[in-house]
Amino acid sequence: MKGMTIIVKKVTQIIAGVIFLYGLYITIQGHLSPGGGFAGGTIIAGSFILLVLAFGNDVLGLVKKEIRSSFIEALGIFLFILTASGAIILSFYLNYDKIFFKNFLTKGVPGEIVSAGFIPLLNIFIGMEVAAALFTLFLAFVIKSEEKEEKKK
Amino acid sequence: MEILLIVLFILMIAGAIYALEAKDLLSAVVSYGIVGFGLVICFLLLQAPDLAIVQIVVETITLIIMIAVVLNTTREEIKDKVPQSMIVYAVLGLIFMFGFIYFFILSLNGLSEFGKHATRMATEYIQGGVKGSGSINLVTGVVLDYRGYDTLGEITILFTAVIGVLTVLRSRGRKKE
Amino acid sequence: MKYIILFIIGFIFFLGLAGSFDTPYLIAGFILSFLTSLIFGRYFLAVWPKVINPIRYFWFLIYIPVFLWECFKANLDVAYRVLHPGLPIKPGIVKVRTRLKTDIAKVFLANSITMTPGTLSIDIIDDYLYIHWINVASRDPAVYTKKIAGRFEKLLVRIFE
Amino acid sequence: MIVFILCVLLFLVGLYGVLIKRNLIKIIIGLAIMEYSVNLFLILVGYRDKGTSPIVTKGLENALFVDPLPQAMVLTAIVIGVATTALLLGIAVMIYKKYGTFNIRKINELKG
Repeated sequence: MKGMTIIVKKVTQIIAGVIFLYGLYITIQGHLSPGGGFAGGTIIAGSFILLVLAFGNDVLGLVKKEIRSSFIEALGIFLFILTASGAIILSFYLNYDKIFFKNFLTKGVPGEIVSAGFIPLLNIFIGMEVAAALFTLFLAFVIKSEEKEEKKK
Repeated sequence: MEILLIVLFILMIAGAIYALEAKDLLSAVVSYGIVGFGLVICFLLLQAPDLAIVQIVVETITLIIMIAVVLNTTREEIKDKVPQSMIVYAVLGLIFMFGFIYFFILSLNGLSEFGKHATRMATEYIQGGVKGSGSINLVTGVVLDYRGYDTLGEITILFTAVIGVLTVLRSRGRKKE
Repeated sequence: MKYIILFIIGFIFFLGLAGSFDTPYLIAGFILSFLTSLIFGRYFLAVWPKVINPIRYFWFLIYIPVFLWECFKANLDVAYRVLHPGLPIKPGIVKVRTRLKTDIAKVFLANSITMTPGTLSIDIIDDYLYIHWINVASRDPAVYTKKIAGRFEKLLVRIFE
Repeated sequence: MIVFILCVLLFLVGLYGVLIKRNLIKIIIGLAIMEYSVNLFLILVGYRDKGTSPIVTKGLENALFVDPLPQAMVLTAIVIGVATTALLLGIAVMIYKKYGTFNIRKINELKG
């Protein structure tokens, strides 16, 4: 995949990192302001897609990226289930009820960034999952068209 | 407010009709974007900022993927003659559509009017939401606390769909035939 | 060096978004900016010695009103052309040679040209900018280069080089 | 009321695309439009006049909020929608690779 013109490349260099950071901010702020794992995850995927579209890459580099991102996707969903069943796991050591999706952390004061028990954690894991899933979808289509072009040569 | 929504809806319907009738597939895909981005503005007007953030990025990604597909396959719309049997399908479709509208208008009586939502279920979530989940964004509270099972199922579907796309599109393993 | 600049920019950006200097925000901002610079640092622009020079910022402050004035003039011109019943336009693509050497300066020039109504930069290849112009006033390279790019170039040289 | 009817008209436009069109890409576009209109309908039902978005910040504890439940449902539905649309597109690409056309009637004739 060829990259785009130098104008796009330079602007992407400046702005991609900031978009990524904005996605992270939306993700961790999900219980206080509009946003959350789904919104932040899509924005993070958008920053990576911007990088790939602007700079381009050869097929091997893209395949490596795809493997890594589908690994992160699997990790995100695994951590989500692990956190959701946290109360069951901890009940062997501590005095918790054995309930799936029990919020086992303290709730804190509503409105602070460290509050709402495990909701910020779940937001982060959903963000990982959604970002990696959308980026993998995009890469699957790009790699497909790359291979077609290679065959033509 | 309601007038603004009506104007936006008419614009979206026009975009949808053009997307279905365009001769060039690329312009069809691009005008499909009208519907998605109009939806973003509707969400903002209807006080759903969470959805607007998600929808605007998702719409962009969908458009990128669709344009990649169209550019790599073909842009030409099918031009062959409409066969006789198609007319039967069209008539059946029209009958189905009228039936659909008829039942919808019947069921409108059961709905409360626009803007006067009977908040039987919502009251519970709005009043007990902050205390119950600890999150002041009630949408996040509902998604991750009250309805955590739904979210788990949803990300499972996402995971499965990605695996499906990879399985369908991957030809790396097949190359050595 | 690139990593550190991106880290500082990210940290300031995060605190600006959060609008608060409480300890949890500082810790979260530190971790997240670190993560960002770890992943995106190698793509960031390498302009380290130029960033800390205050004279460049001074010239940049002068550049803003100049740019706005040019933008205003071009706006009136395009509005005249659109409203005139005869529609006196003569669109075409011209190839402009620029004196600027660094990439970032060229990109800034191209973006400034795009943001003024009536002209639109399409591509940069080596030292040449390809620009779509709503009214090609002359075919002489010296004249149109001065007319399109000359007004911004003098200041951009001082800012970026 | 007219808002609901327009929303259903949008759904019917999508349905028309799915029923009548013979191009696979157009059918996928029609499905996506139907999905959007259903999302929009759920949000329309949950709206209340002069309501604010359901975020209970300080000083707004007793304000009139819109219903958070449909928003939570639609939030997940949007992300599922993009995944299923991508899956359909992937299958369409493979069909094009095999048969060389998007025309579903022609694919029907060629099969076997």
